[in-house]
Amino acid sequence: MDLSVTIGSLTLANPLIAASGCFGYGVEYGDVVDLASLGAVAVKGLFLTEREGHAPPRIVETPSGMLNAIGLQGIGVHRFIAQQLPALRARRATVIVNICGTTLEEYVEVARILSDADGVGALELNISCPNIKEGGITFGCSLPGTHAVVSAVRKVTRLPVIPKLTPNVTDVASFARAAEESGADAISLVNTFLAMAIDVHTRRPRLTNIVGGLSGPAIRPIAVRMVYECRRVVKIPIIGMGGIATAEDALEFMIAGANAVQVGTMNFVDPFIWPKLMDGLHAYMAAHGIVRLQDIVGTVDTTARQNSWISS
Amino acid sequence: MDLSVTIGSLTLANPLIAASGCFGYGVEYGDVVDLASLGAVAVKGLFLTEREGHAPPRIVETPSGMLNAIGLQGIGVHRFIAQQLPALRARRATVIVNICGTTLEEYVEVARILSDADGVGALELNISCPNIKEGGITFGCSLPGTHAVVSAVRKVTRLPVIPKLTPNVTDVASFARAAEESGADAISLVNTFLAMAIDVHTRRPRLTNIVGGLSGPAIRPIAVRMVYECRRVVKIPIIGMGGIATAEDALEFMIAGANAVQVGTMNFVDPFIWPKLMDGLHAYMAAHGIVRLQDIVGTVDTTARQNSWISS
Amino acid sequence: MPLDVDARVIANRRLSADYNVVAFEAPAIARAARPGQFVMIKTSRGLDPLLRRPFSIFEVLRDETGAPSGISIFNKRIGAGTSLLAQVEPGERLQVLGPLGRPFEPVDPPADAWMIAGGVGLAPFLTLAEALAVRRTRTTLFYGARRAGELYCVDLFDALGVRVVLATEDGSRGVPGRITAPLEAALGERPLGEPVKLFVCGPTPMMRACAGLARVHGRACDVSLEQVMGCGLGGCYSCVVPARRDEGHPHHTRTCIEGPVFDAQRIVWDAMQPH
Amino acid sequence: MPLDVDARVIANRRLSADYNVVAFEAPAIARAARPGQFVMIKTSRGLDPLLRRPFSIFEVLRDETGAPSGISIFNKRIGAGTSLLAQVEPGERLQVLGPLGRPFEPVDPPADAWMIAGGVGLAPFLTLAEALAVRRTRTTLFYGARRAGELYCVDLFDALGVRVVLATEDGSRGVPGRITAPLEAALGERPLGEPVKLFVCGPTPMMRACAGLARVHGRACDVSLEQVMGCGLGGCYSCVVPARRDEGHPHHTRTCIEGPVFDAQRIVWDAMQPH
Ligand SMILES: Cc1cc2nc3c(=O)[nH]c(=O)nc-3n(C[C@H](O)[C@H](O)[C@H](O)COP(=O)(O)OP(=O)(O)OC[C@H]3O[C@@H](n4cnc5c(N)ncnc54)[C@H](O)[C@@H]3O)c2cc1C
Ligand SMILES: Cc1cc2nc3c(=O)[nH]c(=O)nc-3n(C[C@H](O)[C@H](O)[C@H](O)COP(=O)(O)OP(=O)(O)OC[C@H]3O[C@@H](n4cnc5c(N)ncnc54)[C@H](O)[C@@H]3O)c2cc1C
Ligand SMILES: Cc1cc2nc3c(=O)[nH]c(=O)nc-3n(C[C@H](O)[C@H](O)[C@H](O)COP(=O)(O)O)c2cc1C
Ligand SMILES: Cc1cc2nc3c(=O)[nH]c(=O)nc-3n(C[C@H](O)[C@H](O)[C@H](O)COP(=O)(O)O)c2cc1C
Ligand code: FES
Ligand code: FES
Repeated sequence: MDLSVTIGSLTLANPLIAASGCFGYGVEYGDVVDLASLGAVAVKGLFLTEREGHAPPRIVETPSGMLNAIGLQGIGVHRFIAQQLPALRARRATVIVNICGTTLEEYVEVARILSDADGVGALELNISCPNIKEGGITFGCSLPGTHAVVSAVRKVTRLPVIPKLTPNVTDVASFARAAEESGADAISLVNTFLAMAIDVHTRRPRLTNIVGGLSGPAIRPIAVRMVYECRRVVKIPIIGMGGIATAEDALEFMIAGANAVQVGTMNFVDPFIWPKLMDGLHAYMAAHGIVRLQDIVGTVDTTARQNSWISS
Repeated sequence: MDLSVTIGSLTLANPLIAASGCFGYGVEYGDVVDLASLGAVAVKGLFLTEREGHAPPRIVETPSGMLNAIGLQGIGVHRFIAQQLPALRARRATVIVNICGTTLEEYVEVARILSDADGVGALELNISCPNIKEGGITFGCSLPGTHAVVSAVRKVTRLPVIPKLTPNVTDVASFARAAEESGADAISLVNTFLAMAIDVHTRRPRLTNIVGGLSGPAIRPIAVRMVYECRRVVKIPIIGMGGIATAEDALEFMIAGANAVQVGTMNFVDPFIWPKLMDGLHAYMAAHGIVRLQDIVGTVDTTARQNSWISS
Repeated sequence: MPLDVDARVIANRRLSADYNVVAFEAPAIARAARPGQFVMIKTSRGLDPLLRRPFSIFEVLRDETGAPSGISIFNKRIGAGTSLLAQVEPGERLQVLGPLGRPFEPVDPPADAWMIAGGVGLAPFLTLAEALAVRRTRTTLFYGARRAGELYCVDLFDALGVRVVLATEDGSRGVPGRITAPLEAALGERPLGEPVKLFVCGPTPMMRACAGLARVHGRACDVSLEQVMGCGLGGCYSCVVPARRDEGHPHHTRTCIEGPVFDAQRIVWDAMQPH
Repeated sequence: MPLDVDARVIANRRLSADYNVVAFEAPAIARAARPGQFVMIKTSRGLDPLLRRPFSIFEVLRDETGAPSGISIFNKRIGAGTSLLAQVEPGERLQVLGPLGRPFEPVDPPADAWMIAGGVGLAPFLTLAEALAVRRTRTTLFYGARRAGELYCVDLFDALGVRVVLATEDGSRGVPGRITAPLEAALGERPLGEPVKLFVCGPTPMMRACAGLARVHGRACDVSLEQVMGCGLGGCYSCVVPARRDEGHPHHTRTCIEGPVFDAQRIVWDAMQPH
C-alpha cells in the first residue's frame, strides 16, 4: 500500500502531520510517539526572536472544541535551529516549520534562515493566527497581503512553501487561488476560527486575550466544506485540518480534496492517536481495495442522489 | 424583575425566542411548551408559496452540532395565515415570522401580506439560509444586496424588520451596519455556518443537498464573538443565537451584546428547555442583584486583566 | 403529552456483540405508552452525541402489582449513540422523552394480525403482540434475519401465544431466504373472506416489498418507518417521507408526528431513500 | 513514559455532595507513579467534554499480595468534567493517561516534612506521606478548609503516623482561621538547625503565602500548581506560569512538564493569575 504524498520537493511517507502549536517542538512527544512514523511534524509557530505569548488563561474548553490564545509563545528561529532541530533530526522526523512575522521582512528573514538549516522539510506560512494583533492575519485576510507574503518568501527559499489559510473569510477559495498564483507549493487550511467565551459571573472574557481561536471537532464540518471548495479551484496539494479525531475524519478531508491532513486538538485528547489513525487508514485501504491513498483525493461524488419526485 | 425587551414597536416579555426552523410553526409544541411564556416564537421560514424542500437525508449530526439542509420546506404564507396564525393567537404566542424570497419582489410581497394579517409581531428577514441556491443568501452575502432587501421591505411594512445575518462572511459587523443604515429595527445573528460531511465508505455527501448549515453548541463561541463585534458598531437591538443550551449561554450572548436570544438546536435535544432557561435567568438576576435584565447587555468587561509582567 | 424522564437504567441485557436490551425505570412513560410508539433517548450526559436517538418501546415493564414501572428498548449497535447504549451500566441515568408518535392500530377478531419484522425491526412488535393478545386476536410473527444468531427474543412472542415463522438468509434457522417468501405464500393461501392486517417494520426494501404484497393481495398494511429524527416532535422537518394525503399529491410528511406508523399505501416507495 | 489505560472504575466513594474518591484498575500506572504526579482523565466517551482533566494521584491501590493494582483520585466537583466523575458507576471505563509531571522530592531524616494542604489541595499528599513513611521521615500535615465538613480522609494520614494540624475558617474544627497561621507559628518555634521542608498545594493565595513564609524562615518549599491544562505533555503551552530559570529572567514555563511541582522561589507570584 502506498500512503505517500508529495508536496513540492518533499515526499511524506504518509499524510498524517502533527499540527503546528499542538505538538510543541515535536521533541516533547518523543516518548509517546515515534516521530519518524508521522508523515511530518509541524512545529509551533516561530518568529525571528523569542516571544512569551499571552498571559494565561490561554485556553478554554467549548462544546467539542477549545479556544486558544497562546499568543505564539516561542523560542525564536535561532534557538530552534540550535536546540530542537538536531533532536528532531536524531529522531528522523520530517519537519515542517510554521513561520510567523509581524512584518513582511520578518517572514522573509525567518524563511531565509531556515532554508540554510539542515533538516527542515518545508515552510508553513502562518498568515492566519487570529490571536496576535500585528502581522499574521492582516496578511491572511486580504488577497494582496496573501500574495505579497507568499511571493516574497517564495523568492528566498527552495523549500516547499505552504501558506496556511484562515477560515475567517467569506470566500476561502479565492485565497487558495491567490496562494497558488503566488507560487505556493501547497496550502494548509484551516487555522482556527475567531471566537469568544465570557464568564457570566465576572462578565469578563474567559481568555485574557479577550478573543481566541476555535479548534477541534466542533469546526470539522466547516473545515471539510472549505477544503472541498478550495479543491475545485487549485491544483496544488491541500493539507486539510480541523477537528480530525479518527481515521474516518482524515479520510473525509482527503475525499473532500486534501492530499494530507494535520491533527491538532485531538492530539491533546489522545497523544496515542497516531498509530490508531495509521491503522485506520490501512484498514480502509484494505477494505476498499485502494493501493494508492492519493487516489481518493477529491473524489467526493456529488452527482444527484435521486430524481426529484416532488416539485420543490 | 424586569426581563422585557423592546424591538421597534414590539415588546417581548422576556428575551427567550424559539429560533426559526427549530420550532415548526410553534403549534407543534403546544403540548410541551406554554407558548405564551416565551418572549416570542420565530416560525419556520416562509415563501410566498408552498415548498417541499430537499430530499432527505436532511440532517446529520456532527460533534456538538448538526448540519441541516431542510431546503425551507414550508406551507407558504397564505396557508400559514389561514391555518397556523389563528392557533398561535389562541395560545397567546408572540409571533415573529421568518420570511424568505428567491427575488427581492418575493420578500416584499410576503412582507406586505403578513403586515395585513392579525397576530404577526415582527418580520425576520432570512437573507442567510445557506441551503437554497436562489435568493436568500445571495442578498445576505453582499452589502448592496442586504441594503436592497432591507430597505425594500422597510417601505412596505410597519412591523419591526429584523434581517437575519449570515456568519459566512469576513466582517459581519459591516453587514450589521448596512442593516441598521437600511432601516432595520433589529438584527438577528447568526444563521448557520456552511458546512459539509462525507460518508467515507460511499464517498458521497451525507446530505442529499451536498452542503448544509452547522448549528448547535459547536458554533457558540464564534457566534458570541460576532455578536460582540456587531454590538460595537450598531445601536439597534441584536437578537443573538448559536448553540444556546443553558441560561448561562443565553446570558453570555447578552453580556456580549445581544438584547434577546433565540434557541434552536437545543430545543430539539430538550423540548422542556424553556422553563429551565427562564428559571436560570431569574436565578442569575437574583444572585447578582439585577432588576432589569437589559442592563447587562453589552457589558462585557474587556479591560486588561493584569499588567504585562514579561516582555512579549 | 410526552414526558421527559431522567430515567435510571435498571438492567442492560447483552444479547450479542451487536444487540442488547436496556431497561429503564420510567413509570409515567410506561403508563402512557401505546404499541408502536417510540421514545427519544439522550445517549450521553454531555453535548456529544448531541441529538437524542429514537427507539421503539420494546417492553412495558411492570412491578409486582402489575403496574407499569418502566420500559425497555431493543438496541442494535450501529454508531456512536447506540454504542453508548450498548455499554450503559445499571445505576446510570439517561433522559428518556416519550411516548411519541402515532401508534399501531391493532385489529380485533375475526381479523388476524400478521407482524413482519426484519432484523432490529422486531422492536415495536412485542408491545403490539401484547395488545393483540389482550384482544385475543390471532397473531403471527414473520421474523427474518441474516442468520440464526441474529434472531432474538422469540421466546417472548411464544409466551404470548404468537405463532412464529422464522427465516434466515443463510438458512441456518427457519425458512431459508427472505421473510417475504413465507409471507407471500401465506397471503396466497389465505381466503379473501378471512381478514388479516399486516404490520411491518424492517429495512426499507423489505417494507416496500411487503407493501406491494399487501396491495396485490388487498390487505390492510401498516408500516413503521425509521427515518433520521432530529427532534421527534415535528420541530425540525428532518424526518420526512413522501406520503400522500387522502389519495392526493404526495408531500414531504413528518414521520415523527404523522408516523412512525403509516398506512403502507400512502408512501411513495419509488421516492423513499434506501437505508 | 506515560501510559494510556482504558481503566475500569472499581469504586466511587461519595464523601459529600462535592467530594468523592474514584478508584480505577490501572496496575501499570500504579507501578510507575511517584508522589505528586498526576493523570489526565477523559471524563466522557464522547467529544464533550473534549479535553482530559488533570488529577493528582491520590492513592496507589494494592492487591492482596501488595502489588500496585490501581490508583484513586480525590475529586472535587466544580464543572462539567468533575461532575461526570462524581457520577461514575463501578464497571464504567474511562481513559486514564499517566503518570505525568515532575514529582515531589521527599526528604530524609533528620529533616522533617511539613505538608500544607488547602481544600482539594490535599490530593497529592497521601502518596507523599507514604513515601515519607517509608523513609521514616517525621511528617506533619497542615490541612485547612472552610468548615469541619470539608476536612476529608484525615484518618488515612493518621494511619501513616502523620501528625495532623487542622484549621477551619469557621472554627468548627481545629484551629480557627487559615491554616497559614499554625504553619507560621510552627515555623517560628522551630530552631534553624533542625531542617524542615515544606510541600504546599492549595489555592494560589495560600501557596503564595506559604512561599513567603518559607522564604522568610529560610526553608525549602515545593509547591504543586494547578493550572488549566490542555494536554499534560508539553504540547499546547496552555499551562504556563511565570517562573525563573536558574535565578534568571522569568519565562512562561509549562506546568505540565516542568511541574506541577516547583521550587516555590522560582515562581513570580506577583504575576500569577489568581484561581
Ligand atoms: C421511530 C424509530 C424507532 C426506532 N427504533 C429502534 C429500536 O427500537 N432499536 C434500534 O436499535 N434502533 C431503532 N431505531 C433506529 C435508531 O434510532 C438508530 O439506529 C440510531 O439513531 C442510530 O444512532 P447512532 O448514534 O448509533 O448512529 P449514527 O452514528 O447516528 O448513525 C450511524 C448510521 O445510521 C444511520 N441512521 C441514523 N439514524 C437512523 C435512523 N433513525 N434509522 C436508520 N438509520 C439511521 C445514519 O445515517 C448513519 O449512517 C429507530 C428509529 C426510529 C426513527
Ligand atoms: C496537576 C493538577 C492536579 C489536579 N489535581 C486535582 C485533584 O486531585 N482533584 C481535583 O478535584 N482537582 C484537581 N485538579 C483540578 C481539576 O483538574 C479541575 O478542577 C478540573 O479540570 C475542572 O474540570 P471541570 O470540567 O469540572 O470544570 P470546568 O468546567 O473545566 O471549569 C470550571 C472552572 O474551573 C476552572 N478550572 C479548570 N481547570 C482548572 C484547573 N486545572 N485548576 C483549577 N481550576 C480550573 C475553569 O477555569 C473554570 O472556571 C488538578 C489540576 C492540576 C493542573
Ligand atoms: C493550542 C493551539 C496552538 C496553535 N498554535 C498554532 C501555531 O503556532 N501556528 C499555526 O499555524 N497554527 C496553530 N494552531 C492551529 C492548529 O495548527 C490547527 O490549524 C487548528 O487547531 C485546527 O486543527 P485541529 O482542530 O485539529 O486542532 C494552534 C492550535 C491550537 C489548539
Ligand atoms: C433544522 C433547522 C432549520 C432551520 N430553518 C431555518 C429557517 O427556516 N429560517 C432561518 O432563518 N433559520 C433557520 N435555521 C437557523 C436557526 O434559526 C438558527 O439561526 C441556527 O440554528 C443557530 O441557532 P442554534 O445553534 O440555537 O440552532 C434552521 C436551523 C435548523 C437547525
Ligand atoms: S424529527 Fe423533527 S420533525 Fe420529525
Ligand atoms: S498542558 Fe499542554 S503544555 Fe502543559
